[in-house]
Amino acid sequence: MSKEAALMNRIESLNDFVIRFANVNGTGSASANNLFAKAIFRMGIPVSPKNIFPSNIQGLPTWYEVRVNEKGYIGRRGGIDIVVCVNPQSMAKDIEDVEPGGYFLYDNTKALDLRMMRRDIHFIGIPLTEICRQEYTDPRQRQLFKNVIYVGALAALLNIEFEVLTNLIADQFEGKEKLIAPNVHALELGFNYARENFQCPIGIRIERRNNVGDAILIDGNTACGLGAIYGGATVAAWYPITPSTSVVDAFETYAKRLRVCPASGKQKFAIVQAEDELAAIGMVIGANWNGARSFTATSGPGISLMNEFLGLAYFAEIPAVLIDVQRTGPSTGMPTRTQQSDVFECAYASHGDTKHVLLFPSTPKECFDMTASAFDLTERLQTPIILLTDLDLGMNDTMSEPLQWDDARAYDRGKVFTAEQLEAMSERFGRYLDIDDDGICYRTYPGTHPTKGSFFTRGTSRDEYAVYTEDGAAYARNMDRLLKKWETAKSYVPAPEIINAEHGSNIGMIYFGTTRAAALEAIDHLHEDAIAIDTLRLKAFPFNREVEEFIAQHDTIFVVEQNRDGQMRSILINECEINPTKLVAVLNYDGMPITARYIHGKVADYLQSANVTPLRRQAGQKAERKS
Amino acid sequence: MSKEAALMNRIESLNDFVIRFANVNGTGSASANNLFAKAIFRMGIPVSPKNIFPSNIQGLPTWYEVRVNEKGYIGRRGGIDIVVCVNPQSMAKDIEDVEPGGYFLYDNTKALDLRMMRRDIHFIGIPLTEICRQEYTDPRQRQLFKNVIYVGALAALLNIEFEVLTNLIADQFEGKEKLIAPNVHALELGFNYARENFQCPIGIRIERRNNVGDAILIDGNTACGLGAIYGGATVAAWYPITPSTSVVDAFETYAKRLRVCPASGKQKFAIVQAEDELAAIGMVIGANWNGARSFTATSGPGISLMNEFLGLAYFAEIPAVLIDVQRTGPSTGMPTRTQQSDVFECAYASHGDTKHVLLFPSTPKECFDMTASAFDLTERLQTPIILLTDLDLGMNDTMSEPLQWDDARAYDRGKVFTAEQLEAMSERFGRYLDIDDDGICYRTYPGTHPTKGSFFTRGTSRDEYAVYTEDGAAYARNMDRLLKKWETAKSYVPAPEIINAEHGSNIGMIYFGTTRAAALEAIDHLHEDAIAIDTLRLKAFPFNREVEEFIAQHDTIFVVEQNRDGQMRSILINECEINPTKLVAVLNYDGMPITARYIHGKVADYLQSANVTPLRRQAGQKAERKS
Amino acid sequence: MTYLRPNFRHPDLPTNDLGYTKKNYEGSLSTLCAGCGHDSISAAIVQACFELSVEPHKVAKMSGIGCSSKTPTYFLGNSHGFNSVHGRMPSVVTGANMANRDMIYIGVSGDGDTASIGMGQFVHAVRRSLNMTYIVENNGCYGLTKGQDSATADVGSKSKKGDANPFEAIDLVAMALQLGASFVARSFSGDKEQLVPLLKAAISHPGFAFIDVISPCVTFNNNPGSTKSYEFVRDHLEATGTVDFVPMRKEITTSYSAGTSQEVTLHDGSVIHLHKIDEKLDIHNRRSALDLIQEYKEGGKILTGLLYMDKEPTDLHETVGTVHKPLRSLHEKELCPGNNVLQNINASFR
Amino acid sequence: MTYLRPNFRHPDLPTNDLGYTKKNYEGSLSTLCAGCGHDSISAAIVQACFELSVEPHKVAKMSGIGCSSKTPTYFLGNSHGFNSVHGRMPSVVTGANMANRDMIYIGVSGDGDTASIGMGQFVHAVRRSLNMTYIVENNGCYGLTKGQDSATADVGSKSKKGDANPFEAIDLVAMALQLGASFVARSFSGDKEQLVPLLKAAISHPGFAFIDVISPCVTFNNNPGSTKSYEFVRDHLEATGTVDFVPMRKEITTSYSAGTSQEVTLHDGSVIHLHKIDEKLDIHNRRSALDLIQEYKEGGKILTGLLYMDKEPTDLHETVGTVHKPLRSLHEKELCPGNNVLQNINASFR
Ligand SMILES: Cc1ncc(C[n+]2csc(CCOP(=O)(O)OP(=O)(O)O)c2C)c(N)n1
Ligand SMILES: Cc1ncc(C[n+]2csc(CCOP(=O)(O)OP(=O)(O)O)c2C)c(N)n1
Ligand code: SF4
Ligand code: SF4
Ligand SMILES: [Mg+2]
Ligand SMILES: [Mg+2]
Repeated sequence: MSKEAALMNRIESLNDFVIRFANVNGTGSASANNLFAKAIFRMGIPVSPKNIFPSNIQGLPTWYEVRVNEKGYIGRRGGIDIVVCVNPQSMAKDIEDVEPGGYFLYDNTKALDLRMMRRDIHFIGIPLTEICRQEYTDPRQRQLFKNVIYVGALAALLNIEFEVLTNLIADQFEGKEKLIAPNVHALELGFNYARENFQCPIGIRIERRNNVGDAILIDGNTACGLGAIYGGATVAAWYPITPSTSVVDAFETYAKRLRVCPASGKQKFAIVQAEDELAAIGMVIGANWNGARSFTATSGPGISLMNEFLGLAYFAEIPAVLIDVQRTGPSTGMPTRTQQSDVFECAYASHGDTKHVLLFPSTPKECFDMTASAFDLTERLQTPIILLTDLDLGMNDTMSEPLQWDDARAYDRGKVFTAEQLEAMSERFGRYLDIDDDGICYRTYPGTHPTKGSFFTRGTSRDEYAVYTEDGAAYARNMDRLLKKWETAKSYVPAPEIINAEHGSNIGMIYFGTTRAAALEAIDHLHEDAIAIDTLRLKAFPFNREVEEFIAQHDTIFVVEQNRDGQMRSILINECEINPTKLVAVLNYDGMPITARYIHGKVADYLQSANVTPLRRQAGQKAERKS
Repeated sequence: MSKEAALMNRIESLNDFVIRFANVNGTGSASANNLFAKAIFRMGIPVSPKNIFPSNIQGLPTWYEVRVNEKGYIGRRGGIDIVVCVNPQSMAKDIEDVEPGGYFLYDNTKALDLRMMRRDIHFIGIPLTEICRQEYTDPRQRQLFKNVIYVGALAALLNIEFEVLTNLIADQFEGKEKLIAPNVHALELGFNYARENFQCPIGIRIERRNNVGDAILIDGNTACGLGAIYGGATVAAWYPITPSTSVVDAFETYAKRLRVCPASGKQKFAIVQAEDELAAIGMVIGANWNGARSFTATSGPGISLMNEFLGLAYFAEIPAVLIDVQRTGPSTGMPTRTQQSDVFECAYASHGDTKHVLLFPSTPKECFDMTASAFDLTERLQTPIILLTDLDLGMNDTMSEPLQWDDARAYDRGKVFTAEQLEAMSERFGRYLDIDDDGICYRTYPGTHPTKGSFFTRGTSRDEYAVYTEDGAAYARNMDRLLKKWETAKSYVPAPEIINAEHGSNIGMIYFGTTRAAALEAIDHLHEDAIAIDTLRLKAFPFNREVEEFIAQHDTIFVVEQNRDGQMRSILINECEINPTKLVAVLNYDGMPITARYIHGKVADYLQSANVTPLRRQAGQKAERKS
Repeated sequence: MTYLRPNFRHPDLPTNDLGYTKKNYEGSLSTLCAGCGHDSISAAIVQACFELSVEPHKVAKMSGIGCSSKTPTYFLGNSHGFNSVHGRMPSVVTGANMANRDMIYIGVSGDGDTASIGMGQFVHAVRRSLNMTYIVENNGCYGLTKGQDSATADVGSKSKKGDANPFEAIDLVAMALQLGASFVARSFSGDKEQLVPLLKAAISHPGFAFIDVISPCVTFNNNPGSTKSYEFVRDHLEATGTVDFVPMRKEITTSYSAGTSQEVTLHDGSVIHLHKIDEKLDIHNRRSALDLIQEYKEGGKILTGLLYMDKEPTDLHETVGTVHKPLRSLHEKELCPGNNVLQNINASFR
Repeated sequence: MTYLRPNFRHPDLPTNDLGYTKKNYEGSLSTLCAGCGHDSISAAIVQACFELSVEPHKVAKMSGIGCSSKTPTYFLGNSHGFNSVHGRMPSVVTGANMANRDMIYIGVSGDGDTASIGMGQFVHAVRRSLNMTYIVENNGCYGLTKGQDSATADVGSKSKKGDANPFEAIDLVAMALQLGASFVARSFSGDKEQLVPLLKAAISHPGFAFIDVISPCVTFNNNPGSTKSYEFVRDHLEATGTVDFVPMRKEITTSYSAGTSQEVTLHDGSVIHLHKIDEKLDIHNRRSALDLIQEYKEGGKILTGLLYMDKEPTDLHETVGTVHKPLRSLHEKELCPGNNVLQNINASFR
């Protein structure tokens, strides 16, 4: 490091920093960058890598941002301490983005344009291209290993245990051993160059900890795919769309591993790549109607196209599981950026009076659990279940509790009359008779019984016996029963996660999905500012009583979400009949995952300007920590 | 009439009753029933005929309900005083439906089933079939004239001026004179039979009045079609669906009459029957993008299918006029029944953060005016305009002020740079530059200038110069500008119609569209009960300041709408940030047009149970009658 | 388990191999117009299923939206039915079929339902060679929405044949052939002798079987050249601008033998020329079938009968490679890998 | 009015009849993968428009969604462009065309955009004989979503030819021919000599002109039989489960003369056999064209060139009977009947 640099102040930190890799997409950087993140993870330090990639295949800037935080804050923090830049296109901006005192690692094979120089950050030049030119002949290998080399260099600069890296390589190339040596060699090239040319470590260091426990590092889409396997899905119909594609990819990968009949080699599942999303949801509805557990995964544009079918499924009461991995809308919007902006569209999808059950996972484990239980839920409620995740959770490796399955658990297929029950039945079968007075009626699978239990499913109005009718009273009865079913649903969906401040507070915060990590971190920071806030994380729509109580118990409630129009806030107001003045919107909608700093700032500013000083509840005044 | 009947009490009324015709569809009754309604209309008495038809083509029961009311109440009243039943299938129910003391006219060629007998209503048997059998040989004519005959009979029974009927026949068959005589003859057959066999008139009578002024009797869809002609629409793309089909039919009829170049015989319009609704809206967007005024008409299922394209038009800022003639949803629902249940779906159509401008016509005149001005509005705002009407208004002949067009009026094509302006321009053209700081930017038509003003329209994020971008800040700037445009829209859309009680009241009622007639009648009845209520009729979304003020000025506000979920109420709460407790939902959703009796009942009951006694405002306290 | 045969059976009625009477295959009363070709097709389906001795409840009746799509209510009352949304029947059947390969899927659609809004799904159902019988009740118009032209040829309207059809008509049979359907036929609603055997063959075919059935709409044959007696009424309706008069009609039936042509006069007096295919055609050769229908078309004739059949079609289940047991019947044990496996998966993410 | 020619023109660059240089027809920098066939097609479009001397701003560039649908940004920078939604380009062009019949409409789509989600709109655009040039940049996969198979034949993958293609591939050329397209051609992205003239002919054609251009996706040719040097990398990617490595490639070009066949080796070493049509084919006979492509297909060859052309197609505007002046240019006076007429209309409703 240059003397001058040594003089100026530099960021000093142990196991707590944000590093960003600036690459060109299509250059094979992803695997190298993963290597880096995983190594730190294996050193027992929480990490949260986020891919910031363009909507094209090759040649445009792509970033990989990794937050390292031994305290376990895995939301986005904001700000960048180290940039590793191997992309000339974005270099100027990448240099700007470094925090003062931060570090900028770049390929100095070509000298740096002096106009980009900053005196308040530390430049670390490594001749990556040159090294590769000397080491490799095949241009592809030159490009590919360039990435591995800078990871090696970082190992030296940040004190990453080299062995951890070599082990990772070994695991990664298991079965392709011939690839191990060259990769390790590339790591060494970088490692040694850094050792020889810089004073290592730099101000930012890694030191082994034991802070990840038995956590796993997995993306939400893979967890959803696994949830579908464990939830007993047999028919998947889909149409490719970023960022949901990897849900069905994962389902296929694991199904081929876990769902193939060893004897016949035949599949205990069927995946149909549909011609579009209308067909995909149609297939899902057809399969569920016929008694199979079936799902699809899509994103915003697909949801819009599925509107008509969703209305049919709601009205004809057909189960269906739909995973919406949200991206930045409206329209094609920013297909490779994240957002929580399909909430409204999904909650009330299709014309006429409709309401749909939504689930909001926050972690990969919840992606798994909620996907699996969505199949029970949809069959119990006989209405579509929409799982709302987003690009951030769906496509980024996220630290998560390990996945668990209770082998004692049995699928709940809901109210379905068997052949025996039909045979025993003396009265006439009525598909839409509300026998149990919970709004949920008994269905039959096609082909169950030769002469009993058959009925006609339709999107038109029908009476309790599924007979077509244009009688207004019969129509209204049916619509009212659907509302009753909606009430029943409130007790079936997962309850919210409520975390009250130590002694409780009169100020609350409501959030859901990927806002969780950043929100909890912000709450801690606010706490340091002596601002106590109770929090409620929504896990599902419709909202159950606990949500209404939480809102009733607080004077001011921040509703934090990642969309422009405060969609969840509106739904809370509508469905719980809340006075809007109580709910303060905190909105982030630039397509990047919301940061703790942003939430902290918004809340602090509001409380200051409104000079609200949060009261602590007296002890006893139900302040117990709920979860 | 039988002695016994003469003894019991019977409904006596002059120019104020409800009559219902019970027919089999496909038997040609519509024209005869129209004849009846029109005759009364021509006698200067307000009428409101409503068709209650099945979703099939032939052989099912169909009803035609006509309310005759010289006071001018043309909403549905509820209850039936006279039934004319020529449909054995529905006879039992039709008899039940007659109000005590009412009248039941039927074909007694076949004797009445005694079990259906009621002692509290008056049976009037006419051997329609028999008469036809004697008069006509062709079975088709027998069936067709049966209808004309009962109209003749009613003329005698109710004192309809026979000459009015014969004139109507003459007008109707102008150019097909040979048909006049047979029709008049059929009328006479019925007229004479009634005269000879019953004491005419019965208790219910018609007497000429002068209460319709220069009003016309026209259906809303025809008025919309005419509005499109006058509004300068040149491209119509559509897909058939009840109850919207007749909008484009009317547009075509009049366009062929008024928009054909006399010289070449060529059309100054193009109508494309699309392959589905996705294509229809796509064509409309393409045509508007290219500078033509273009529209489509559809109903619920079509709206669901248009979701994706509506999001594109919102985000890419392309004009489009869409007429949604609402029917009973969800899904296929009751395709031939009415409802106001697409409000939510239309207001927030498509994934992501979207809001759409809606117009709510209440009368045929408004269908005409709002359709015509929708083309100005959509080009000024560069966003889709959705006109929300419904089956009741769209397909039923409705009394309306005559249509007017101000020849001085000029189309407002919105902000479009001409070739000259572009030529004169020194700076770079920016399609999405908010030059006027109102959120609305300048567009150019394709092909305007060889080297200036071209831009790329897309559903993806772009900067002020329409260049593709994934920059979060640029994306957010654009989304914020769209909100600014939304604010601007509030001052462009039609203001609500506010009618305050004489001295004003602390109780208000908000309604829209076809609820108008019934609501105003209910208000009068409530007034008779000494309950004063101010009313506001919404004409558009977004809501402008007057709406917020009205809500602020009243303590309790009834929101009357024809859907299950109180969709408009929710939107009012969301958009105006209203405390929900203030807004009391009055909902009718059985597919039949809401009645004055229903509204009256709901409001009275609520006020009683909540024992709210409406305060009159002190004079001066802004109580002036707004409209 | 086995069940008692339906006990309401009349001893005197003829029964099939399963002991069912035709009644067991009937549906509820039709609400279509008297004389509608669609009703004749429903009757033929009942007849075919009865003769084939299929178990009524093992059939799933699927449709979109339209008069034609309403018909599943009017046959096979003991079968589950699904009247989905307009133009989307194929996708619903695809899902249903994937869920349970052991049932018979009869899809009923209209020319609007298939050739307009449903075109995409139709094409891809063919492409996947779904094991189903796909019937288009083709009347060349949108019946339920009151008679707009559809994208298929104006079937049975001679007067139209003269003046240039504004748009190229879509021949679904030709499309099905070209897209690789393994069973392709065309028939006429009124020709029971031809239609019933074709339906039996289609239902028995272990792949995608397509039948285009010309099925006149008695109500909306909006063509000028028309019989005297009807003119009066039409004038009347035109004048009053109402289209709510539907004269009672009889269904049109025809019967002619293979290799011969037949003129059929429709309700409005117009005539269509049907030619029943003879054994000469090699029904195992797509291209010759395509050529032949084109040839007859140019001669103003509609070729009817079985036009192409591939004896060993590949069903989508083979392509996908699913187990023989219906997927919907797989039990939890067969589907859920259990927690141990999951723990190993966890390990792979550390 | 007339305008000054763009002044940034270089005096030395060759100009066309309108005095434009090729620069005036270029677009912004492509963001597609190096060597993507689509870029070659963009270049051919630029060349064709330059040679045809079309006024750049009189062209409208329309597309759906996909790598192919992105390309309109990369050519004709002085034309308005519309990158609509996935599979719906045909409807948007239909509307645009109805609004202004005096412009040239070039629609660019992909095989996914057209043969899957867009199938219905494609079929009906053909049926309406819309006056436009419809280009499918056919790579047999979904490029932008990372290489899933599309519904068209797995273009250019020899190794695939052996093993039974799981699904009947859709041949858009055959469909266009059968549905009555008035201009149908097929070419290869790298064959400028054939593609440019075809584009010029298509753009000049006063009806629906369809060109299916085989356009290899250099990135997602997921087939095993592959060159050594690439294997190493693929293993690497498989192992790491990441697909973000795209080796730099050169565009594949070819050049061969009419009547001859040509082997073209693709990036992954696989080979396609193109046969350039010779004058023998009667390009005014649909059926012979259909037969011929089928014949070559059976011989494992892809027939390229102009396959069918109808010299006098009917444009949708003729069918609809619109005035010659573009509808969008009609003035209020020409459109609004005025209040007197309206009062007469009122009278008819009393
Ligand atoms: C999405 C949607 N669009 C339009 C309609 C209205 N609609 C009902 S049936 C029908 C056409 C029916 O034509 P076809 O399929 O030929 O059946 P047919 O009545 O002629 O037997 C239409 C357009 C609808 N139900 N749904
Ligand atoms: C409604 C909708 N569904 C899915 C997608 C995702 N998507 C974008 S491009 C594409 C396929 C592109 O394939 P193709 O048309 O062949 O173009 P290519 O990239 O191969 O050139 C898909 C499925 C989308 N944008 N919109
Ligand atoms: S309208 Fe036509 S298709 Fe529909 S039922 Fe009547 S005859 Fe049949
Ligand atoms: S992914 Fe394939 S189609 Fe897309 S740009 Fe790259 S090479 Fe071209
Ligand atoms: Mg039809
Ligand atoms: Mg492609």
